[in-house]
Amino acid sequence: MISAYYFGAISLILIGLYAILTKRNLLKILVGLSIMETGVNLLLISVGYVSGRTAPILTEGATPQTAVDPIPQALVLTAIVIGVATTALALTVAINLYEKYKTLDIEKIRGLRG
Amino acid sequence: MLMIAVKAFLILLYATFMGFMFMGIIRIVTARIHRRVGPPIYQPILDTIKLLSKKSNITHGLIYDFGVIYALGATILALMFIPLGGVSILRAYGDLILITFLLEIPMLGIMFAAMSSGNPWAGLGAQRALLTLLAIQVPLGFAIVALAEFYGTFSTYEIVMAQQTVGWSITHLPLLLAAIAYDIVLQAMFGKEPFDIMIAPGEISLGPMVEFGGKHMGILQIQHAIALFAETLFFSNIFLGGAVVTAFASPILNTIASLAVLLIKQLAVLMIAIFIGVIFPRFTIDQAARFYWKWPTIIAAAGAILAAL
Amino acid sequence: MINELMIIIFAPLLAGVLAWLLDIKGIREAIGVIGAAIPLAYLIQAYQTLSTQPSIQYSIALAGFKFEFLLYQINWIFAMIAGVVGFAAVLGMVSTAKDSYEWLFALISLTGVLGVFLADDLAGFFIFWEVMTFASFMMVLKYNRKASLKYFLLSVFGAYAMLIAIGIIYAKVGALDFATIQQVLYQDAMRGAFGTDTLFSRNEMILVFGLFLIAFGVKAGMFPLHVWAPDAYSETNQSYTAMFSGVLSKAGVYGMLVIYILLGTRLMYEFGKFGAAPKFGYIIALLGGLTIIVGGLLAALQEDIRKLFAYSSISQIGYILVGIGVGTALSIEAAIYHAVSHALFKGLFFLIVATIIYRTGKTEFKDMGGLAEKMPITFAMAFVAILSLAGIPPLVGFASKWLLFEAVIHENMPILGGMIFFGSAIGFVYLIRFTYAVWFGQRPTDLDDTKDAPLPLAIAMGILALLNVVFGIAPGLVAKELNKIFGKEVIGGTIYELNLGFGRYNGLLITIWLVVGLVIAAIIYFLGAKVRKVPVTDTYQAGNPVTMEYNLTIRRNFFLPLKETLAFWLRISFDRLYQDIGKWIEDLAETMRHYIYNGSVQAYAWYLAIVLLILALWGV
Amino acid sequence: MVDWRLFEPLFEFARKRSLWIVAFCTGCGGIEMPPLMTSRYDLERFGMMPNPAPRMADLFLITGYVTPKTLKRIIITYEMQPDPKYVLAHGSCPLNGGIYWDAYNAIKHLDRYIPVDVVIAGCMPRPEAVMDGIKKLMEMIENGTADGWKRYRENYEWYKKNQDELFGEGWREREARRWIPWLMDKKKKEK
Amino acid sequence: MNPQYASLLIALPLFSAFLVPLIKRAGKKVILPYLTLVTLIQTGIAAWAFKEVYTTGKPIIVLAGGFQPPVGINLYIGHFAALFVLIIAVVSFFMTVFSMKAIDVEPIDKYAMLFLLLMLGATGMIATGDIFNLFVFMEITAISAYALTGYNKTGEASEAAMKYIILGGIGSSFFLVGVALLYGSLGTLNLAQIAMLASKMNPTVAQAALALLVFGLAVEAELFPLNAWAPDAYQASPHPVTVMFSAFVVKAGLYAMVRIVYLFKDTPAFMGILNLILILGTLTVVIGELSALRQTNVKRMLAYSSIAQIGLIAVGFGVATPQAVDAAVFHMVNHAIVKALMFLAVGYVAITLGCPCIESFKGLGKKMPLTAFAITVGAISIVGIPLFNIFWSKFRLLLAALQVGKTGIVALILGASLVEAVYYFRLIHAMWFEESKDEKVEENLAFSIIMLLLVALIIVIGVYPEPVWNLVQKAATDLYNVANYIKNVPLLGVSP
Repeated sequence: MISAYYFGAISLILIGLYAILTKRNLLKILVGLSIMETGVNLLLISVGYVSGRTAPILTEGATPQTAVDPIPQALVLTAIVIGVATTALALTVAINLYEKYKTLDIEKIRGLRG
Repeated sequence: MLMIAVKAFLILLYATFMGFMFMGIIRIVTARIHRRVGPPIYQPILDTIKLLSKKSNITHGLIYDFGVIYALGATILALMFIPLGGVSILRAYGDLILITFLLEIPMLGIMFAAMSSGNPWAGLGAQRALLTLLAIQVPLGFAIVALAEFYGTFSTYEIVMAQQTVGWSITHLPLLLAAIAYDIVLQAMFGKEPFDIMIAPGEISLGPMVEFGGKHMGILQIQHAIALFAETLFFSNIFLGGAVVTAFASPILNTIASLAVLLIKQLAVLMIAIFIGVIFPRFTIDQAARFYWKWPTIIAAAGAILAAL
Repeated sequence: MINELMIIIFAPLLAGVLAWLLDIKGIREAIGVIGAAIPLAYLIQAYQTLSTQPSIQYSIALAGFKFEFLLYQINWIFAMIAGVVGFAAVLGMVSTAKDSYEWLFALISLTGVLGVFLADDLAGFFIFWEVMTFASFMMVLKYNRKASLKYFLLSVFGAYAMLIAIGIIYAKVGALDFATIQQVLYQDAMRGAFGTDTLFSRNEMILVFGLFLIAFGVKAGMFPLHVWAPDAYSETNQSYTAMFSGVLSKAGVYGMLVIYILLGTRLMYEFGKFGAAPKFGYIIALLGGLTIIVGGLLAALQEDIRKLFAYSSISQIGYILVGIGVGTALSIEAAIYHAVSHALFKGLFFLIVATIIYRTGKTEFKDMGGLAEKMPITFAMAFVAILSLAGIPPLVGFASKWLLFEAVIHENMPILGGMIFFGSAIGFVYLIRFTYAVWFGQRPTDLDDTKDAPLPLAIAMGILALLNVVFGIAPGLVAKELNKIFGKEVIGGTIYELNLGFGRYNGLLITIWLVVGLVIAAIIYFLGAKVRKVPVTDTYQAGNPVTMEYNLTIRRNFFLPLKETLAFWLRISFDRLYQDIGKWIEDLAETMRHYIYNGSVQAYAWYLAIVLLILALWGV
Repeated sequence: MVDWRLFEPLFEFARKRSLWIVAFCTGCGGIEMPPLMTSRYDLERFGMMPNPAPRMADLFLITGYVTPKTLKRIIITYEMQPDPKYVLAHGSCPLNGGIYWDAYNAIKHLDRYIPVDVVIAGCMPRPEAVMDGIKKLMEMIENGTADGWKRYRENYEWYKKNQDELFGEGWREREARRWIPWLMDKKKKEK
Repeated sequence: MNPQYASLLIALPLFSAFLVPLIKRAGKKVILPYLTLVTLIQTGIAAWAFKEVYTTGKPIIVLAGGFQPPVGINLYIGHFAALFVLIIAVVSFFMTVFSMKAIDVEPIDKYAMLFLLLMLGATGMIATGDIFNLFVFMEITAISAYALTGYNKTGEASEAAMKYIILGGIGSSFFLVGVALLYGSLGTLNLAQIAMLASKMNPTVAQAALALLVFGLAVEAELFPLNAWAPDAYQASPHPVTVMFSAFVVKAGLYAMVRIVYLFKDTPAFMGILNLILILGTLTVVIGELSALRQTNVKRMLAYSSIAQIGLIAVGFGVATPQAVDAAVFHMVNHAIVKALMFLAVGYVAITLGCPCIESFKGLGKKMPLTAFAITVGAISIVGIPLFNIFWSKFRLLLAALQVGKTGIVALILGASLVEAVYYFRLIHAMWFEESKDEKVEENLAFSIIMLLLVALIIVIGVYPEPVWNLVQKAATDLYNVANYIKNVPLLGVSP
């Protein structure tokens, strides 16, 4: 069962990577990046997941024995925040780029080279 | 001290006289080959006296005078180091390399004098003379190397003494090769055809000599005479066994005999040079260089390598 | 902490920095001269010390290294060369140096070369080597970018080769000081001789030797690594070139000796002997012989006075390499003797060139001529230098060359013998070219008011010329010091005489008889009628009247026939080869850069993906 | 000092027996030189030797007609020879113009411009005649009457006047400069 | 003072960064002086920590919230971190001074914030003792770096920033995967504990994790071919930021990489990873130097040169003998000094004369003698001339590499150094010996002082490297001696 999560996570990472490597549109690349991050986050979560347990929130009846490992979840929260920040920044830059180059085709944004 | 001075003076006198005779012989033999009568044998002496007695001389500056004097002085110096039968003064220091150098440096004096005149022919002649020197140096060097390696010593006198026991140098194959190469070199050292492009008279008006006249030329005649004597003497000593005569009881007789023996050998060397010189036309300078860097070099190098083995 | 060796090494550096910082005309010259004089004074003083004790030692710990300095007989001689010629060159610079920049780097390079000579461990050796290279490079950079870069690249190439060799030795031996390395390698050779496994394999030995050969060969200007020398020697302050060529190139020669000292036994064991010479030495000697020929021939074909002497330097260094390569005690002594005499006469030559350029502002032969009348003192110096270089007895050039000839030929080395004979003739050839074009013949009218050498240059030239004559007449003075290296009488004889057993040379005797000959000739000369001085226009031009507007001197292509004879060989140029390689690398770099950093972020992402892929494959 | 007069006869003998020739070989006279020097007549018997450079030559051989252009060269070359020097004019042309007696551009009297010691008449003089002239010159040298070089020195003013009359003042300088524009032009073309 | 105050190193820039909007109300002119003040205080704290560490000889362990690791996150300010935090602070301080002249694009308050965050991130990366915390600091550094790269808002700047974002994003993602793998198999995130448990880990997983971590950090540390963003970012970012990139941001990444790799010293994966680093490092040196060869933009040239030098440091760490690590750390310090000087001077020239292209540098010796002198000293130093600081580290590094028989690699590196010499000396020649018509420019006093200070440092270290060498040795031991590291961190449940 757990391998399904891993499989899913790795698929997401690869899909993201695929998007980055093949799509020429900048926005699509950024989407790919986001997908990849999601995949990584999923992987991280899966690492701490124990089959059949609940979320590690201190509620009625929840003991450390019934909860999954809380640390990955904390980590993922941070990672998500970071991912959002990155994406936001990237989109800002993308807007800027579009203003300057009038295109989002990554093959045409090649002012700096050599 | 006085003895040495007298001895040196006598050697000098003998060498000069014989040198003039050699020059005369060259002219006579050349004339005979041309089927001419030719001048008397003392003609070079007359020429020299005439040149020295000129009543007006010109100079182009201090170096012009000094170069000429230096040439003669250096030739005399070289002469003193070459064993002359039993009478040479400095033969103990008669090092092969030293003599080879000393025989070349008079030319430096002449070049200095010639070039300081500022005549373009002289410059051209100097250039040709130097390139000839460069060309002959390779076979010459190998020949000397062969000698030194064969005998294991650099002392000319010891080489002469060694030849008294092992026979003349030219009877040994390596040294025979060296001698052949050296003889070809000698042709250029004498300034005879086919290697006399440096003083080509018709083309560059005697090259380095063009500006010399009067007493400068006279001194150079003396220098030429002594050099001719010294060069043939050197060759006779190192390749033809020199002359160590001990047959007579009196040292004076021995000396005279050895001088006579040497004279015969020197004349033989000279004759070869004359014959070659008379029957060959001139090489241009690059032809001469190519020639020297080909056959004589190969011969001499073969000799040197054989001697080294 | 303060030790005379330290003062010897660092006095020039300190003086250079001071002169540079103060930068007041007059004072900086004084500081510079003092800075060069101090090492000389201490070295002379060290002579006294060395006669009572074998060596003077000094060590300093820095950055985890312990730098050892040791002054003993061999490097005392080399350091004296540096001291004397360096001092003369610095004196010359008083006249010719234009700004404090030159003082700084000239003196730093003096420090560098002294450090190289005195260092007793490889780290110090390397560091001072770099200092020397760098400082001399900066001297050239000021004058010519291309020449300096060529010099620097080849030098640093050599230095890096040395660094790798040092590293290999360090890895195996674990120490950098000469004594330990020498000992370990000696033991290694012994071990090999007894059939046990050696520390260094054969290939490693070849590698180390090859790397050292490249390193020192570059500095010495050994064929085919000489290509920097003509440009670098000519494109800098010519007074400095006296030191550059006279002293700095000796660092390469000294390096070759260091090969002998450190690796000699081991290499000899590994490769055996060729005749009397060790095989590895024979390689050095053969390359040295080629250097003589190539340098000499190219010197004869130069049109620029500075280049001529640059090539001449290369050629002369060839002799030294031949001597070192043959590797007998005698030949090494001869080589060091020639190093001394080369430093003396080539230093003198470059000072003369500096004077000429300083006074006339011309460097090419075509613009010069007839200066002998206008610069008699300089010409007198040049005369001494010419005779010395051409190997005319009784000057020092002949004494050393003679020793070298005897040493090489006595060991039955016919090929090398032929090479050095050729070299001495080619020496004549290019010197006459220089003499003819600069001193004699017609003087261009714009040089009519040329003055003679300025005082500092004249003094500097005087010192060197005097030494040329003294060491020539009394060659035993040098031979005595050389004998101390081996601790036995390799070169016999007295102060005036060199006696090898199979050859003798007496400087004094030759001088006396030369004087006798000159007197006889002079008597004949003075008995003749008086002479009248005529101008250069009154020469025989087939009867044509000429004026000074006519060109009466062969100004260009003096040795044209030689050029034609050598046309085939002259087409081969290592300089061009290296330049092509350099250009090729640059083009490659350019292409590669445009392909790799092509600006597309997607391509960059691909790089990442490929690395990931490789990592994945490599992990499995 | 040594009294050199004592050796004067020896010197005279040497001068007589060692005449080195610098030859001015224009005109038909030049063709007479080869037989003179080669095996048929062999002048070297007398120690004579052709010589391309005037500095070491004694005898100046003028072997044909002289024009103003060549005369300039002759004068310059003559002045280059060291004393004592002798001039042997060869054939009628230098003597009196010969067949060019009325030519507008030939020198009729060479001895107006340089001193001539011996003149051999004839058009052309045969080698025997030339040898005779040389013999004559030798005799003159021995008895001291071949004193052209002294005359030239003593009467330089007169010779100079004649030369200047013919060529104009400062002719050497002018003659030298004449070629400079041409040379410069050539230099430019080479560049 | 209580060593726990060292947490101020992190806290101060963080809070000051969030104070910037408040300060902005007092007027825009106050912001940069405020920045200077903060960095000055930071320098003071760093100096204090430095003194503390080097006098006591013991690292400062800061426990966040008083929890003992591995439960709590700890900061580990050992010898290396103390040294580097000081360098970061000092360079940042210099750069704030520089920013006053160099930054004229709005919004200046954002610049100040990002600046502080960049400093914070780098400090954190070096000081932290927790791998996820490391990730967070790395992301802080990265995001502020992205933003600062694009700060000029020109097309080029945005492009460079975008490249940086995409590549950095991929890198950090995989880093996180690596962290996940580590955590999955070891159950801890504390570096010391990871080191302790490393040898018990499944080798394959360890190798995979390590490879991914190295991959992620190599993007930050500019190892070829993961460094494609670097030249663009260096070229396009504001000049002070370039200095910071070169002087410490990259080095922080490298440090993190090496720290993590060395934790796995006892695992079978270690040698493989070292080889990887060696290969990447060598490639970086060679390609970096070759790429710099024909650059006409001096800043870009320096960027490539900087990349190459980082490669050299990586080679040093890859050799991983104590001598090599000593040398590599020494090189890090030297390179930080020299590149700070170079980028500062070049940036100054670019500001004054309009562009960092080679034309501006022609005749610079006449126009701006002091700046030209500073660049010259820097260039000479980088090329590796004795009597200048980099010589010692380079020399040591190569000797160390040769000592373990990496002759081929050394030969390649030396070949690349030759190339380096070429372009630097072309620059020097252009500055001093080529003519230009422009007139002399008055040089700013503050910059002159900074440049002279750095020049003096270069020469002093070059002539007498002893003190710095001793510091560096301690720092390197801190990095290399993992056992000591484990011992120093008071792990819960592990008796010391």
